[in-house]
Amino acid sequence: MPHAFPLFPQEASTLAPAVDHLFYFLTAVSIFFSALIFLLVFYFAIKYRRRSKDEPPPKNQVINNIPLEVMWTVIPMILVAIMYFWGADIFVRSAQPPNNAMEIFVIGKQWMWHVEHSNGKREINALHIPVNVPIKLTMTSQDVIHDFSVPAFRMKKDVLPDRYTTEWFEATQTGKYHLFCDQYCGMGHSLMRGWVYVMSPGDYQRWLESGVSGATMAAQGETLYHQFGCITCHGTGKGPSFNGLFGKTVKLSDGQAVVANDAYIRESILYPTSQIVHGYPPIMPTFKGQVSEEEVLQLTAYIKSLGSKERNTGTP
Amino acid sequence: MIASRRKYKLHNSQAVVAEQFDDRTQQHEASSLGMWIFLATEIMFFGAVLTAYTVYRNLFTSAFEAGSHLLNAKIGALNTAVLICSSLTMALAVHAAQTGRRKRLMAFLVSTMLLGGVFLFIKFFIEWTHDYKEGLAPGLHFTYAGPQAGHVAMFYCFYFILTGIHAIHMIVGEGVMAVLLFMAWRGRFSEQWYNPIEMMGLYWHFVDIIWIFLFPFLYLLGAHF
Amino acid sequence: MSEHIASQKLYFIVFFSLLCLTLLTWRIAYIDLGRWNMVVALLISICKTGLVGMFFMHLRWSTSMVRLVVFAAIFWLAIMMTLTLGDFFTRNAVSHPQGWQASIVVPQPAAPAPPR
Amino acid sequence: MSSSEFPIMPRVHYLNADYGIKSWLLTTDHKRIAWLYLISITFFFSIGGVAAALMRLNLLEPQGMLVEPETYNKLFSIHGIIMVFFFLVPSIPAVLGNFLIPIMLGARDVAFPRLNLLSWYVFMTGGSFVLYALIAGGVDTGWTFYTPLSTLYLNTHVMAAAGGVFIAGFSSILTGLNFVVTIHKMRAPGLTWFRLPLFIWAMYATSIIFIIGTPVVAISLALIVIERIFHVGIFDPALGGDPILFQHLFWFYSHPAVYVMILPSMGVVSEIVTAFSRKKIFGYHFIAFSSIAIAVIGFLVWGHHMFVSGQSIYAGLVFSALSMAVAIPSAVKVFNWTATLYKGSISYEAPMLYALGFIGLFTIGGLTGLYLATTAIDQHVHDTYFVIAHFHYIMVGGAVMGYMGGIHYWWPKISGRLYPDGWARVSAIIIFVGFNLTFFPQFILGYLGMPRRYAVYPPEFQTLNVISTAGASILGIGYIIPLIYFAWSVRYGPVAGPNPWKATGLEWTTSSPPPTHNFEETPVVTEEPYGYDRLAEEIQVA
Repeated sequence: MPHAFPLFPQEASTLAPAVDHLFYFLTAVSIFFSALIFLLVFYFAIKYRRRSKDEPPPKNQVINNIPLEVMWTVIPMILVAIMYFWGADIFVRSAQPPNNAMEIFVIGKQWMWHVEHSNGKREINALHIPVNVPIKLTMTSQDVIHDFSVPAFRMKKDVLPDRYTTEWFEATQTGKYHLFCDQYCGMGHSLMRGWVYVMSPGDYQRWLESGVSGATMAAQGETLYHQFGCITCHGTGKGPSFNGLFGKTVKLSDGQAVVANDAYIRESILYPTSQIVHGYPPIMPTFKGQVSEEEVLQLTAYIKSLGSKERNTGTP
Repeated sequence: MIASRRKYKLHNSQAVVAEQFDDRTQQHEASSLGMWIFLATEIMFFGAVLTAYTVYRNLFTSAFEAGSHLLNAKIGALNTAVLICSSLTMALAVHAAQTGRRKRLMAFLVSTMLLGGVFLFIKFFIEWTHDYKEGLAPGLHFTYAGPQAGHVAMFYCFYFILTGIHAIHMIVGEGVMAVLLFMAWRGRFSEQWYNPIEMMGLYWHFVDIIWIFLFPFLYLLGAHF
Repeated sequence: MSEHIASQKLYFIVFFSLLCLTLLTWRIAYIDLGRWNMVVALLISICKTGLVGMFFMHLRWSTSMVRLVVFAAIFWLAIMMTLTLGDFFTRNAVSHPQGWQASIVVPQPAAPAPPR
Repeated sequence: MSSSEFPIMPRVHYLNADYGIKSWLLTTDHKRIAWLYLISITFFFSIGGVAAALMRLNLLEPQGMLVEPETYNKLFSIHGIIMVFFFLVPSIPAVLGNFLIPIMLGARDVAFPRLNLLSWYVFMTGGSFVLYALIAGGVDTGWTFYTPLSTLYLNTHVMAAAGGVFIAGFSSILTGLNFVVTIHKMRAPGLTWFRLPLFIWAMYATSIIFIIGTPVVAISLALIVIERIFHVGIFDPALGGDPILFQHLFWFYSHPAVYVMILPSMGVVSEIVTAFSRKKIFGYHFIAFSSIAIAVIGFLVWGHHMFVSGQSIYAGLVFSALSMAVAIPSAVKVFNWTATLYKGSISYEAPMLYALGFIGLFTIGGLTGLYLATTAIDQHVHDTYFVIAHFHYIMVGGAVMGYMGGIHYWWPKISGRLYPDGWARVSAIIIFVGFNLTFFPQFILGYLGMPRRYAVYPPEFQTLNVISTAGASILGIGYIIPLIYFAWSVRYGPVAGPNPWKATGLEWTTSSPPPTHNFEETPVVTEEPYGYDRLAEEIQVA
């Protein structure tokens, strides 16, 4: 459809109507005030136009009116307060992924999106998701800052190097939607685009199982666990065990306590000396440069599979 | 609406008051206010780096402490004392200018410059040279291999940037002071007009204050026992 | 000229106080006060700055305008530090209740997951 | 507009007081320095404008009509860097501010004339660095210089461009310092704070932002240069640095920089609206203090550029609330200008058309700012064309309209001559129409989701992009016409006389062009500004 001419984006997530309702409110306020100002300016400009070149300046000029000043200070204040709380309410909920969300991993690199599903299925510049299921994206970048934006879902979040960011949404309509990189990331920025395919759960299941070459992410992580020799320490008690680790609070040697989440595991693999678990010597070498971001995600998935049996990570 | 009150005076023969000003008080207040505003921009200038420093110091506390331990706090304290001495001589130089004693002014300017020179000498040839040899200069020669080497490198980045900008300010100050010394020698200053000396004093004390903060931030981070 | 001429004796008193404070801050760094080491060091720095500013830089005898400039600079520096650090300190705070389920931003007829 | 007697040029004025290239390049006269700035920023504006034209042409087709994405990236970077740092920031302060502040204060010059000249040289040095970066092959960081892209991944002339902005920053600092001291210490006898024209209040607020903000952006760009030279990791995530910290430091200046652009325009509009409705300004104190309020609150809102950047959501919420707060003083100003028109005696010379255009466009720009301050909506429209449209409404619809209005209003004072008012009105209307046609469709594009800085885009966005490009070509014509008639008027324009608009204010009491030291005698001020009501009584008595 090369010359279709849309004026309003599709609403395809639970978030979209909420954002749009707020958008309508702001637009109504904006139109009201723009119209007010425009009409007043036009009306005054015509009514009080200078009728002759030598017309003297008007007499008895009104130059102050405190009630008026108070009115046009207070009314905008009330309006922006409504906008703020309404917006903040949606923002806070849209920022926190629910616990029952299905997790998908996204890696941005110049200039493509690399997506990995928990059963090990991968795709490039495309994201297949089931409809009516909350999806949580755990995202990181291999190089510069990107931004994973799906306008039809009214959602976007920057994707940063050396850090995980998350965004979540729940699609409400099957279909094919734009996926953009919204943060300028160098030469091919405008080519870093793709599609989000929202499918019915059955279709999604079929898609997910078709053409999966190998193991799930957790299984691939287990292979890496042996391959990189993690087992020689973490499987023998020389280093902390991974069983039941994920989601627990870990006490560190400097007295601090941290929650073992994705970011913690990633940091421990790449910068092992920065957070030493209490009671263990700092002997682990860094794996920075040896494992890719993708492999870190697989190792994390493996550790998760050991420790979060009681909680469903989301695969439907 | 507008009446004429005073004719503006053209060039004052002694060049004590520049032509855009009405009198000496106005000129003095303007230059002092201008100098203070300039110092306010300097506060923001250093403040931005210190903000970045504070952020990282809180993120990587132990690495920053480890980095700080490798610095010699004794030399840092010595340099602080040197700079405080130079501040005193600068204050006395301003005093000499205010009371119109040319020889005293020149003597104190020279001693301020010498003390500043001592500070820079210690900085360049004792501290930085030592840090470089020890492999603590990120980007040039960094060989630190202890835990969290990357974050220790970050500490040294800030160490060099902060002390570097400070040293640049010192060098600029020394240069301007040399000009002022020349002017004093030519007898350009009097009890009537010593604005440049006073402004120089403000600048020099400000550079001193920056160091007063850098010293604990960089050298005394964490405990030294 | 109208501006104040401070006595040289005062300069020397300030100078010796500054030296003493430097010695003090250096010695205290070798005593373990836990987290308070940095606080004490900073407090001493602020005292020293006050002395230099008040007496060497003649703030004590300055116009209120000059003092306002100093205050403004510190005020804006504080804004920059507070708001920037505010981001970093709250970045990892968990705000949502543990175990909250698919957020129904718009009420959904069929909740995708059973409540806990 | 002129009166019965034929005005004549004064025999000696600042333009003919001295001739020769040295008398211009080494001048310490604030009026001549204003000319130096006027010519240099017009030059920079045309470079930025050409870049914008090429971008708009490229976007005629979804695959990019003209250039490769690489070149497109360089075009929008140079457009942003030049327009922001070398046109908008110095535009009104360095040209009109330099020319008018001493005259409006009844002073002979700014407090530090030599510093004033130095600041122009510093500005030009920074400008030549950026021009070097442009000629040597361009730079493609975008004007925001985000790390780690700018530090680790680009091989273009980032250092020259960042260095140029760093240097030009000191020019802003010197200008701001000079203005604050001048306004504090150089006011004519009787000119108390509440007798100051509102333009002065606006310039005072602007100068505060220059002084406080510019050092921060200067040092953060310096840190980028250091990071590139020494390969150290201040903002490099691989070494533990945090790229978001750079964004904090960058926006700490660069958001208030928006107020640097808009506040002077607000000052200009306050002057024009009163002069052409021959009425005292409505709510003087409210307009004056809202300028200061904008300067202060403007420093608290920078985080709204970072709602989706990975900043803490709590910080996001705080910044959102503070950003909402800055809308209030802006709204107060708009209402007060509108109320000033009430029962005035309104005429429509070109400056007034620009001022009325400003009020309308700034209203739209300001209101759409609320969308971006609202966290949930910003999450959708952030980094899309909605943002582009919003800030062009503020910066072009606001700042440039104000600048054009100001130049038209004070041109008789600056040059001593009039321009053809008919042509000026036509071009003001062309600019207004062209501007709206260019940028209004971009609001729709943005809400549809078209990201900014895209050289190629999905085909369904084409129609709106074509409309936008069509508008841009109209806008371009609107900017070329004034260039021609101003150049013509310097030599051939009819002589203006000291007060062609019959306006109040000290600048209209001296001759046009003013003498080198602005006034024959130091004026004494005895009443509040905009005394049109008293003028009415005088005429009645006479």
